[in-house]
Amino acid sequence: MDDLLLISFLIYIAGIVAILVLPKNMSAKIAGISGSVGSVALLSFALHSLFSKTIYTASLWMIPNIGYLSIRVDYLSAFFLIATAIVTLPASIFASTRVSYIKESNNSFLLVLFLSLIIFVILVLISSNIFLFLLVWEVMSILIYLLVNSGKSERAGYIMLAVGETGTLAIAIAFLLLATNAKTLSFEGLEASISSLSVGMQWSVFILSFLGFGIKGGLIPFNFWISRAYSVTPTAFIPFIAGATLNLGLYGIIRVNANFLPMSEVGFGVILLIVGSITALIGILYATIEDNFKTILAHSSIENAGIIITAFGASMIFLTSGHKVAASMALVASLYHLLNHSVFKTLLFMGAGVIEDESKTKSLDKLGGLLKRMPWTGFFVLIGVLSISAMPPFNGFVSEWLTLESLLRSVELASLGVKVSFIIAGVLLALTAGLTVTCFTRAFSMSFLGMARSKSIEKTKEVTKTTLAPMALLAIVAFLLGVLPTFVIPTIDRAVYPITSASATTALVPPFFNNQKVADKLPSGFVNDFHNIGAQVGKNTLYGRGVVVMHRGGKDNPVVFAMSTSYMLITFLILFGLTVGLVWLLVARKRTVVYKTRWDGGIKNLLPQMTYTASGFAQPVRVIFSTILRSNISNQKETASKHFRLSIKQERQEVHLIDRLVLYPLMNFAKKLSHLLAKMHSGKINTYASYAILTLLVFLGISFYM
Amino acid sequence: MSNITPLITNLNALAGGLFIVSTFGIVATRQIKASLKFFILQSIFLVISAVLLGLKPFSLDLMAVGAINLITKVFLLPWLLKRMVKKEIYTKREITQVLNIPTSLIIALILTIAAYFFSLPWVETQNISSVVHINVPVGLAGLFLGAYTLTVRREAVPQLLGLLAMENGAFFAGVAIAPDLPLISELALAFDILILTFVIGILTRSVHEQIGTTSIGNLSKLKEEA
Amino acid sequence: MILIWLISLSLMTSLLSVIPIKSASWGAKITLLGSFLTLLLAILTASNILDSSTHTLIAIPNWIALNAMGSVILLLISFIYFTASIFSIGYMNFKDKKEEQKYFLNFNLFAFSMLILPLIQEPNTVWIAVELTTLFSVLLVGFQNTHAAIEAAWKYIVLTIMGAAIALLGFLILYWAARQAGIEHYTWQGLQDIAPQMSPVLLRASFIFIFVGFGAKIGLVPLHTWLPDAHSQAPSPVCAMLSGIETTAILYIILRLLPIITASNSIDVNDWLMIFGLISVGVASFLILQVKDYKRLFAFSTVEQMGIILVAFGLGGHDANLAATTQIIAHAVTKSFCFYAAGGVLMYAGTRDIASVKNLIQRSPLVGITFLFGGLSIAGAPPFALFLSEFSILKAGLEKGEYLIIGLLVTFIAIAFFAIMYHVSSMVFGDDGTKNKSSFSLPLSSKITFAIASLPIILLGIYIPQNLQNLIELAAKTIGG
Amino acid sequence: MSKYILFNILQVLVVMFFSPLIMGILNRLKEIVQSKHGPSIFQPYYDLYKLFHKDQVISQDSSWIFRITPFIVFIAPMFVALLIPVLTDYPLFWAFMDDMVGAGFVLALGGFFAVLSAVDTANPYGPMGASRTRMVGFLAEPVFLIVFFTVSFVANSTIPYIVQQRWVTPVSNFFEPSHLLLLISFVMLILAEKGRIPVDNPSGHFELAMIEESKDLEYSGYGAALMKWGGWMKFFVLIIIFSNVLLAPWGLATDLSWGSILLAIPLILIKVLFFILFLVLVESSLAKLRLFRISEFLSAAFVIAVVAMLASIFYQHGANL
Amino acid sequence: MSYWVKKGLKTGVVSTRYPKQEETASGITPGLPQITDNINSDDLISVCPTRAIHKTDEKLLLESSLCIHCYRCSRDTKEPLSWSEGFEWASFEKNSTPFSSTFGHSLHICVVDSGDCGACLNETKLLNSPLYNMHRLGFFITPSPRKADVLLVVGAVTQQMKGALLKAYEAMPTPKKVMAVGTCALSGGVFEGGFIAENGVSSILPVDITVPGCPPPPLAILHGLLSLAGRKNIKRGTK
Repeated sequence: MDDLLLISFLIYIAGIVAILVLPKNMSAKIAGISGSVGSVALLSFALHSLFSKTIYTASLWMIPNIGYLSIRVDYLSAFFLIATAIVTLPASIFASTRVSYIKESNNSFLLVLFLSLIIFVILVLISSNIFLFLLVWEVMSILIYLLVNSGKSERAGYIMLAVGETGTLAIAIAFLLLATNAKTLSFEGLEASISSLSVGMQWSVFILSFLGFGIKGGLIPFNFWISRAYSVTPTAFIPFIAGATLNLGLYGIIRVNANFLPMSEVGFGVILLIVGSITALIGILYATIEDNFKTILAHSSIENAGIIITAFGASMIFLTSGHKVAASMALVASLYHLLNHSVFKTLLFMGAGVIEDESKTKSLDKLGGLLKRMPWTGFFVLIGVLSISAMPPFNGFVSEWLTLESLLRSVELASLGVKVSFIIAGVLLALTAGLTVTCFTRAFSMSFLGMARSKSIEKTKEVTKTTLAPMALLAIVAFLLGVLPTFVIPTIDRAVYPITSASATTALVPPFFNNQKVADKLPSGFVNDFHNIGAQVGKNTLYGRGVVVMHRGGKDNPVVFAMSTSYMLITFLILFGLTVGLVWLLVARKRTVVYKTRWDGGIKNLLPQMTYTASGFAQPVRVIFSTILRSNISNQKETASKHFRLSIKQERQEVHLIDRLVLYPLMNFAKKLSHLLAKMHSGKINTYASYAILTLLVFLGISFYM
Repeated sequence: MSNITPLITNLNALAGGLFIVSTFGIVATRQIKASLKFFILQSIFLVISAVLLGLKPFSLDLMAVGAINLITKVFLLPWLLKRMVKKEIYTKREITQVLNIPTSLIIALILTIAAYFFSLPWVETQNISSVVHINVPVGLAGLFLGAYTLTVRREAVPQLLGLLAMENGAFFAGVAIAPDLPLISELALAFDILILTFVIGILTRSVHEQIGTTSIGNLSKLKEEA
Repeated sequence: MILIWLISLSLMTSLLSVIPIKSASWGAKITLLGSFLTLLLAILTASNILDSSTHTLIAIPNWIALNAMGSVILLLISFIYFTASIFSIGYMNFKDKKEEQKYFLNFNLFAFSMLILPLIQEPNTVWIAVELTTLFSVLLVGFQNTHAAIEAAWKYIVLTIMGAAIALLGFLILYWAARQAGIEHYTWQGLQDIAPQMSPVLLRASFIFIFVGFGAKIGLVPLHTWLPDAHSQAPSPVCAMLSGIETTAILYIILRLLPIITASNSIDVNDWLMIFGLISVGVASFLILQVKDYKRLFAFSTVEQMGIILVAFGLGGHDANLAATTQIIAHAVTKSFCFYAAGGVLMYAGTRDIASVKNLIQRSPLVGITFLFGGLSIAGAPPFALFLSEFSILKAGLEKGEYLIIGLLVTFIAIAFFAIMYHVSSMVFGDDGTKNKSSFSLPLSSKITFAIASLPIILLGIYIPQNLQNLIELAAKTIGG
Repeated sequence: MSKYILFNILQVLVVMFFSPLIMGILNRLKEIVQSKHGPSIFQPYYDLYKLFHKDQVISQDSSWIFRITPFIVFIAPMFVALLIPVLTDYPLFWAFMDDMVGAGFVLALGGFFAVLSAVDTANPYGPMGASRTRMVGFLAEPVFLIVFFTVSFVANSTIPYIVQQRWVTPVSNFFEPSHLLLLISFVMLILAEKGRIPVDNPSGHFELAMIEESKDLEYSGYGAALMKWGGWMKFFVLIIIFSNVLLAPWGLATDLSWGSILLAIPLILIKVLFFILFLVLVESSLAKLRLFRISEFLSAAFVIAVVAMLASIFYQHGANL
Repeated sequence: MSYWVKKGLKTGVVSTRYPKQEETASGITPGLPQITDNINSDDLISVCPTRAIHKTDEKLLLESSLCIHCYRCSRDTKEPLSWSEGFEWASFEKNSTPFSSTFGHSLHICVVDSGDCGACLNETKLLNSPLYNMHRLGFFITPSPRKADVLLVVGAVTQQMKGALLKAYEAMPTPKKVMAVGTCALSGGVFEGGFIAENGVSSILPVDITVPGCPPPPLAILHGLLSLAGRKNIKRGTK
């Protein structure tokens, strides 16, 4: 089974070679096939290594002074490989069908880049040598940069690349600090020598790695590249880039904190928690007011990264304070959300990209009524939207619920200060969750529902089946991840256990509810009190190892929280069926339904512009968060007849908070400094000569007094 | 080294003084031709110093240095310049300098004093040879003033003379501190200086042809920021 | 003996290239042949050095010899000499035969003057060779005979010769110090042997003069002012030589001086190197941000890279020296490639203005890709050679515990990356509103140059052959540590 | 076991069938305070009955989402009624399907579809109401979470059946400051969530000022009936959570007998009636807030909830020491 | 407990019990002119500005759908007409039936002001004042025609409002009824025959029940609604 990794690599490489060799009109198909088949191999490899509990290692060649470039697939890597493979499979099919929509480009070259990107994403996850890691990390960034720029917008790509480089350097320093301590560049070596890290070193490594990986992972304060880059990337590639590469930043943060730092400082967790939740809020805030579906999704990626990091931070805090089970739970929540985010974000980006391509408009204000024209796309996007808004029983709900519950577990902590940080994070996340619903109801309804707000929509048609298939696949996965948490959690738990050395499965999916007869291990009161609840009955009525996610507390408090999406789904379906059936039987069949024009208050001619726009929908958010958003109304223009105002035109400008606080000041500083230094080059040779003589004098002066 | 007579020492000191004075002349004259003449004077004092130091104990090396310098700098170089950039030397007059003459002279003076102070710790490493006490500060001053010439003069030829003055300064120190430099290096050095003059001559001509001025200091097409 | 061959070969090439033979592009052919043979000889030399027990080759005792570091430099010079002469063929457009002769004569002489630099053992003669590099290259800088080119050439010659004059005093003082200590053979090796006995005051003074004087030639801030002018005005192959190896070759002189200074304990030379290296890196990286000419961009990047190398040597210790040596190699091969790429862009666009070159990737994909490749590799992105060497430098620095220096260095490297990619990105991907692919195609020779020159950049980024590694190790040892 | 299931279904039925009555009483009482005779307390039943007998007119622009939304809005509170202690103080069959946090998400699902359907009609007023509902929604969300935090800190659980015991065992717990403050903020939340005065005027007829009502402006026939009924059930469920989980579980059936369960129904209704009375006083005394003052109202609720939580933390912290 | 709550509770319920008890308080209706047989007709016909009093087949008739309550017939004539005090004026149009009993206790009304002077609208508004309080009967005003059973039209249906009125009617689900309230809505009133408005609602919509009066008092409208809901038996229309 270990060969499967190699096989998947070979499939990807074969794809690249085939694209280069075979005629150009076949390249799309080849890319789709090799991308998806390779991913299947990868998925089976990763699942196998997770379930058979084998750690796959290999060494490549040696570089002097660096050591052997080695790769290793441990459980964490395997989990991330699963997440990557799940995204890669549909995304490569999608890319192959949509690549022809990129105008004026060498498509087969782009597909080669795409397949290489897949390879490098995998390499990032499996490399276990600092140098190799940084190398593939940055190559991956460059490949993304090239793919982003194939959308004809170099500034966004540039900013991404530049910030990414900052991140890479920060990571490099962090890793090198670790390596200096460990005297080796291999990950195993770093892991082995964590005990000798001084506190100062731990903090430097933490801050630097958090900064560096946070840039890729979309955390504040350096996430300004995401919205820029994602919104311009061609539809063909953005699902993969958004779904698979954002994870890598989070992978880095988890890897460093979980494996390379001794987890003795509670401050790391608190920082992760607070930064994560603030990131989430800022991300969703801007997503809510954005006008372009892709940009909305980009901001929402930031938000989800924030949620993931919040949960991870909670896990770190629990771990440092000795609550291992709670830590496992939070980490499961974090990784679960990461997996979910990959799935639904990929799905949504596919949908958003398809909308943009087919309707040829980027503005939500001009979309509308697409559901009738693209029913299936609309349906899949709706599933994505439901998932991302954490609506039960879809996957986003499970992980968001787990995250919130693990934040609520802060009751176990002793320190007041840490508790307060949990509360802050929880409140921010709750606000985020509320805004997410606002954001995505807006995004979905303004694009798919209501009436078409521009002419180009009228001609929009449903996309082909091959484009729909990946979306359908992801929608199904999103649904399954939602209703089968009892299968997913133990799987993730395999990756979590080595980190926290406590199983979340026994806590979250208690054996009491399994077919295994372990009821006698539990306090008898528990069994007696609760033997009539549905959860227990479910072990006989529903197939599976148990269906209820619940956390078991102490003896006096048997159940702390519980949730079962599969039960919810069944109950929901029963209720739905009953209601629909009854309504049909008793009422609906006797009544007629007439389709008439909308009720518009009797206006003579309701123009699309007069209906409520996406901008209007977001206006309350703008007003309430005006302190943060600072919309500037500028260029107000009025045209007036003699007596009446005929029209008012305003332009609204919103400079992103991060741009305002971080990016622009930095840019201005660099600009000013560079212009100041440029004055040095006056062009006059006399001046230049005077520099030389002054330098000489200064040097001599220094040496004179040395 | 040990038995340098006081006469030679004094003469050498005199040559040093005159060397500096002529360097001041290179820095501060308006006439390009006069500047060239001061350079020739400076070279002559360098030759005198070399010869003086080479007299006792007799050093063929230093004599050769004197001879080479005499030939190259006093005769060949002006000839070469005349051939290459005749027009500029004899017709042009440098109207403006970067700094006016009194100011530049004051700064030059300061540089000279600085040179003296900077060289103090070096000459103290060799307490016997008193010529070093003259030649090193004077040479350093020559170097400084040559460099300073480059910063204040805008015309092409005076800039070349500045460069050459710097080398002269280095040599002036060199005759005292490195009297037994291998002859081949000396020859090569001289050859080097001639090529330098030649190349700069070509460039000056190109400047004149292409740009129409020899006022190099006013050229600033290549710079950052419009 | 092989060293004598080497010298005479390049001298012969120069002379042969002026022979007025009617044959088309005679000079180019002979130069190509000569440079190729030089490269072979250089490789042979390197392998000889590896094989020899003392790891030095001596042709004429006390005059001409070569150590491992010199061999590394020699390899670089001959490699870039070779690639530059291929690139010259398609790139240069000569008006007449005379101009061609002039070009190749100067070109070969320039190469010659650099080739002898690592070979000469007598420091004063080295100074002359350095002066010769300027004198032979200045006409190449002004070769295009435009206002800007001549101005650049003037600044180049005046400022570097000024530096050389300052360095001359330094060499004389060095000699003085050596004499005081009673040196036997005035060679690098001799100096090194006698270093502990030399007067610290004089050594310090001589170091300062040489450092400042040659600093002008290397392009240390604030003596670098001529560098962007000269490197932007010279023809691209010459730029490759100037930026790629001339700076490196001069740096080699300072590197030869280092063990002497260190041994005498007269000055904390490491601090000097680090501080002034850092100033160079910092100023240059900010300056790149505002350039408007893409050749100036690479020129400033040379200043930055030289700064990095100095910092690396300043860190001291075996690892740092090793990393710095690798950085020298990586920089030379990368920078020369960058200038070839810039030459490609210039051939295509006919302008050096960044703002008027856009959308290369579509207008002329090959030019665009090579330029992007050059930009990324010089900016230090993996998997290219500079990444590996910069990584090693950081590693060495952190192991030394120089957190502040490394922190600043990393910041500046990042800024340089932003700056370089800012311009490169806009040129390669920037939208110019047009869609059509232009009919421009690069000459074959340029394509070959790109292929050859890019090879070491990629290779050295992910893999270093054992032989080369041994050579680098030996080279690093010559500096000490 | 069958009793567990039946009782659980009974809870749903109680919520289903008594929620209109509660609304009828509330409306009647409000009008009485205004010196009016007021509609019959069974008026909601009349309305539903009538609506089920009407045909539907649906906007041509709308899609299937518009048509399924009433069912989801209708089901969501029924679903929650399965989870919470409406009649019993012991967990019933579906009790552990979800906890309070999850229940919040389930209710949000209904709101989610309501918002979508409001836009789906292409009606100019629907999206406006939807947007404002969402505003209230996301502002209420943090308050909810603070409430959950407090509950979790105090009861170490978010399962409603477990939480309800905490406040009365021992009875002194009832008078904890955190408890009372929590109740206040939860009432404010109910007002906001269900669009009561001062957040929204449920009996206003001016489209531009509507929040809650404008979302289902387009519904007719049984669609409208389900929407309305679902809304009333949500209101009832929230009141039940307030009175049975957060206030006190008094009057709930404690054993598994039909007698006690049937007795619990009137007791619960009386409890709810008290709440209704209180609500009438509140609603009659206050004026509707301007739209963007709602955030201030909710931030007041937030502050109260935070104080409640801090009180609970310090209380517990003190107890641990 | 605020002032309003106290005041409301102190005042007690003031609503009328109209359909159950006869409402006879003074001032609740202006009444309608009463045609008696022994009256000098010519004077009356000439003084009536809207031809509400007119002669058909030599018989003096009062067309209540035209009367604008100008009181000229009781003020400017030598023999003033006496006015009746009643308000139960509503009458069904031909072929119109009240709602089935399903709607008896729940009737939602969509009010459309199709261009009235404000009087009828004001009276309609008063329907839910504490005195009349139509909610007690299960009658509610709804802003959305989708939920309305009754389209209550006031005003003469100006050209500008015609489309809106039709749209509102279209938007209502069946079963639905139209109720025209006030003289203008019934016949166009003073605008009859003008270019600005239609001649009443019936010219564009099938009116089911009419309530004459200019304006009709709230109780008259309430009576009309009760009739529509089938809770009050009234006469058939004559047209």
